Amino acid sequence: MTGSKVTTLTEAVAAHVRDGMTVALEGFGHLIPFAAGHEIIRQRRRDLTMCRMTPDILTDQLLVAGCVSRLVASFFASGSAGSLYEIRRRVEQHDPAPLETEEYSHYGMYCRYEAGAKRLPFQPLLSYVGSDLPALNPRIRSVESPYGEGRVYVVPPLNPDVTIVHAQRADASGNTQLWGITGAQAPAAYAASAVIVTVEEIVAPEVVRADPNRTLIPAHAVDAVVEVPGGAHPSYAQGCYDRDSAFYREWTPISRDREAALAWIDEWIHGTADHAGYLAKLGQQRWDGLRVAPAPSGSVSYGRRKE
Amino acid sequence: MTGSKVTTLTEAVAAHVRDGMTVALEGFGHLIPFAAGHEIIRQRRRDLTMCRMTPDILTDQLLVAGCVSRLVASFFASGSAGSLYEIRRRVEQHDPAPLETEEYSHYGMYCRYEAGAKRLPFQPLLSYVGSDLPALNPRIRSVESPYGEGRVYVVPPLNPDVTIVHAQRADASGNTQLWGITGAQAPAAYAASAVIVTVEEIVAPEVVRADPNRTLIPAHAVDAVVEVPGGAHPSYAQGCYDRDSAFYREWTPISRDREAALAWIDEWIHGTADHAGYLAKLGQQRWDGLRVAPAPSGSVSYGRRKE
Amino acid sequence: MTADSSRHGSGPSTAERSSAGRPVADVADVPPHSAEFLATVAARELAGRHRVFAGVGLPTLAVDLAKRTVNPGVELVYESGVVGAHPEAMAEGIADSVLVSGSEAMLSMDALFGYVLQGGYVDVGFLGAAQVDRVGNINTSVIGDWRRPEVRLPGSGGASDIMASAREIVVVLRRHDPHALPADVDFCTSPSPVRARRQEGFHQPEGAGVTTVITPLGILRRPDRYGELELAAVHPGVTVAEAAENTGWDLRVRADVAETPRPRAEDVRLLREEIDTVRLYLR
Amino acid sequence: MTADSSRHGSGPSTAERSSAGRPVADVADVPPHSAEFLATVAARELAGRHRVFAGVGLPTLAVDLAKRTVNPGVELVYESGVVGAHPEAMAEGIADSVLVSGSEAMLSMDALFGYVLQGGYVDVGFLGAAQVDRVGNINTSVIGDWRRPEVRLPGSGGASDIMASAREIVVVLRRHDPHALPADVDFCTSPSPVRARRQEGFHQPEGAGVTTVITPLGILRRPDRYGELELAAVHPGVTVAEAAENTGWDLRVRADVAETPRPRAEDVRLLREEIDTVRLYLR
Repeated sequence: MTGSKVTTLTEAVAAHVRDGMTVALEGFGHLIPFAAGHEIIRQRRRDLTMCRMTPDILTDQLLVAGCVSRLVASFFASGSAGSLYEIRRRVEQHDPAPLETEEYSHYGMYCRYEAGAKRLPFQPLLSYVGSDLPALNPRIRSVESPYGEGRVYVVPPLNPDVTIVHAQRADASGNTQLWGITGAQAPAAYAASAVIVTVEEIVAPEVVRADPNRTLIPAHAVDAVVEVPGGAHPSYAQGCYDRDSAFYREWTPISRDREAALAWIDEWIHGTADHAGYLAKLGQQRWDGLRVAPAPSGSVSYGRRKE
Repeated sequence: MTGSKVTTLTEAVAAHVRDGMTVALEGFGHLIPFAAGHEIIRQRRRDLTMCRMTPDILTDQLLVAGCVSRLVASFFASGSAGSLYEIRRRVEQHDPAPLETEEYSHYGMYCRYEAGAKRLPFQPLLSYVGSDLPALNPRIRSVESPYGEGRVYVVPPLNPDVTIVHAQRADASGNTQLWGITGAQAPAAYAASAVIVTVEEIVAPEVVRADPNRTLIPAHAVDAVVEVPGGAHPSYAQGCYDRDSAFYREWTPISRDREAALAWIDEWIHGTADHAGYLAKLGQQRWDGLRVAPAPSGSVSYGRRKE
Repeated sequence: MTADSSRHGSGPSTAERSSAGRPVADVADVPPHSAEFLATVAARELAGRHRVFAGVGLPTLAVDLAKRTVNPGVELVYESGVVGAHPEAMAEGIADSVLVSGSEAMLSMDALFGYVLQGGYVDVGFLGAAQVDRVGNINTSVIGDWRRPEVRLPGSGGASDIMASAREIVVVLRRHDPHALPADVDFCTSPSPVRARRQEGFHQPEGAGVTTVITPLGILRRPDRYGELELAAVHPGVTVAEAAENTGWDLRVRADVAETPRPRAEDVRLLREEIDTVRLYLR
Repeated sequence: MTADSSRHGSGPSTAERSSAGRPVADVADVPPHSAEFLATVAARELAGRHRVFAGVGLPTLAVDLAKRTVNPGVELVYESGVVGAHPEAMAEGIADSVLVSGSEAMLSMDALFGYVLQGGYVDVGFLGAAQVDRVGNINTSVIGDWRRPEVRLPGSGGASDIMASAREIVVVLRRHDPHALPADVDFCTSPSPVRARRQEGFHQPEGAGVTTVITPLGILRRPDRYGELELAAVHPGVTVAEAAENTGWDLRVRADVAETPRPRAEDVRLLREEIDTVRLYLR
């Protein structure tokens, strides 16, 4: 157990995210670290290499805001809600500038984080045989199996300068617990030089230690812990609040019109001091509509040795 | 969800474990499937290749009983309690017969299960550079990294014919939940052609589905589910009962004397009809001494969408 | 995500102007290009299958309908890690919280892609596509040149992983024309075993590739692992000639080519009144 | 398991006939070969270290003592997956339930060996050994020929994984003689960087290897990654000559060779009255 790493999002981003860095913001449809991404926009970081399996609206927004020059990803749309038009404009029309992209399948991208976390020179997977993907991504290579089953594709480690994730809870030293869809958060955190964790709630160490199997990112891998309730909006936090599907639908026409997207960034990000300000602007009524009813996991026992 | 796979241990072992098979019985110090191993002894299986990271007393017993001709493992002693003398006699004196062994480090063995579960031709790891282990185990090979960092050792997949694990609970279709030390159970199960799960308790599907993140082995990977309370004795089940450390100490002198060990097998395994009989013979008083006090994990919420 | 990425143009295609909202008095008013029709046809493909890896869009409707009709025991697996989903409401995406709550297992992505998918546990992978070609190669990446494409599609997501390891792949297309069904894809995101085999010396994936393509005109099937897609059925009101003309290669027609049975009124009712009550996919 | 595998003979060694059970009136009655003495010396090595990977036996005593004395913040990591253990009782092995209950994280073995260990998070790996040689190679596999060994030792367990990736390794030996400290090990289970370097063309492990060996006679240290073990300290009552004579190579003696400070009465009291109250390791 180490000392408290609790700080503000302003300070955490200022301390750990610098221009030109490779930054992973992970969360697979769930627990997407929107509040942290918005703070990167507020602090006007530039020339970032953004790593996200599913770029989602968050990446579209960071692109509109001019923070990102390079994208490492495995999906270039927004789940059920369709295109991310800023990404499409950058790629299809080089408007306002081309976007360098590095593309994988989901498992390829996941394996890059795994290799990064485990300091392996490469990780094999069964995908890509016959695909055009390796031809356009020279980082996807192949290795001959020394057991005689032929060649297999491999991906190299991905080691971000900083990884940012959002979770349901952590203690002050950074022991981080998440449930529901756990995505690439743990390997992306272990692969990085610095890790910022934003959480719905900072809890007492006793809460974490009552259920150690839920800790997916231990304190030793975490540099900053920030309590940011609602920090995944418009994505969701299992058990806390639901996805704001209306927001996802609303983003499509905004994203389609670059001026509208810039205006949105100005109004909602630069126009608010922090995530609390963003949520206040969103309004209590909208937030109430995202609340979920409780569905308890139930408790198991870990046992204590009797004296 | 599939139908019920609930059966008896007698039937499960009869149906899935046959002479000459490669059998993994996993559980890293915790949840060691002793009851299932004892049933293999009762059914007098022969010529098994036994896979266990830490052979433990269970393997010593299976060897004494004449079930095992080959051992794939990464540790050849019994944790804190010292030597496993049947293994030592077989290896050092070929008494009563030599024992073929295939040896890895813990992570090498774990990576074999991982490659087996993922149908990868090999899995790289950072161990073994400079070690004598690869020289005596031709299955440990090396691969040149296509990214220029030199060669790295790899291990091949391990795909048991049957994997047997013990867990705290499962539902009747085989969704298996375990907590505490989770060992190699999940990859060993996925790597196998057939899987037997013994559990402290078969619970309603609703119990499992209230906390899906605790399911480490889903029903689709499981062929037989058997309720065997106390099935890990003399190892332990976190939250249910503690390790019988006295038994571990008692095994050392038994194991040191082959006749005593044979007598123990006759009395405790062939002399009991099943695990319930074994536990009855052990006695309530001894069992009471292994009980642990409750230490609740606490409950989290998964949330339900409101209508 | 294995999204239904078939709509690469802007604006709704004809397929999207469906019959949703009308009463289910007469199933003859459910046209073959409608989501109701396609989802019903797709659902029937799941009869007898154990485990389905479902993407977003029509696959969501189809697996839900299959579970309520032809295959109550089908196990739904999602690339987000959900195994054995029992959603209380229709999922809006493969990472929807309703898929997680009450599911049988919530696995790590490593376990999902590594153990479940590569391990060979998925019987049917349900994918969308912008293009499927003659031998079942799938393009979900780009229309035109990759460096500066006409249309930047969603990319692989899990599709190329699923193609390699699911026992078979069913594709639902929202259009049937030579652009969506060309002789050769513009870009091969997820390769057929036919194409994989050409990469000599490589460990060949286990999956059989695309076995079935459901379109607004009919059903195409590949007879074996290395075969080409053939016309197996045409939807009511569609002629064999019409299907052939709208395909980008010289489409082989099976001798036993059939007419696709219409959805039952109950299928349409379930889709409209119980599954997609918010009209997310039924438009 | 990274067990304390130093006892490969049968019957207790002299080191095992320790002073346990007596009152802690005078720490001078705690001989250098006793578990109390060795554990105290080992505990001091952990001052200022963040994260320790602890094996069974003396390492268990040493990390517990260090946490209560020189390094209350030290994080205890076990190969069973436990991270940040806060045991309420002394652990009898690295998979003891008391290490799990109340720990900060219970990781999968893949995360523990892959992320934590290979990822470079372990500062000190605490290992036992049957033999440690001149450059810090460790043997925990066999004495004699591997095919039919004189003594079959426990094998690697996690040791060779830990050696490759922990920043440094501290070994505690229960005997100091030319068998335990030979010029070259009979079998190299866990290689020193000196030996790893000889395997040309291989990606070299990050770990510095064995930096410190604590024995019943003194403390040996390696000055750098590719150096050899030198005598850095002798225990009270032990001469430099005695240590050198009992070592299997021509032991270099540091110019600043010191006498090991004795355990404090409080160290011994903690070990006897609070840590190993059941006398599992203190015999």
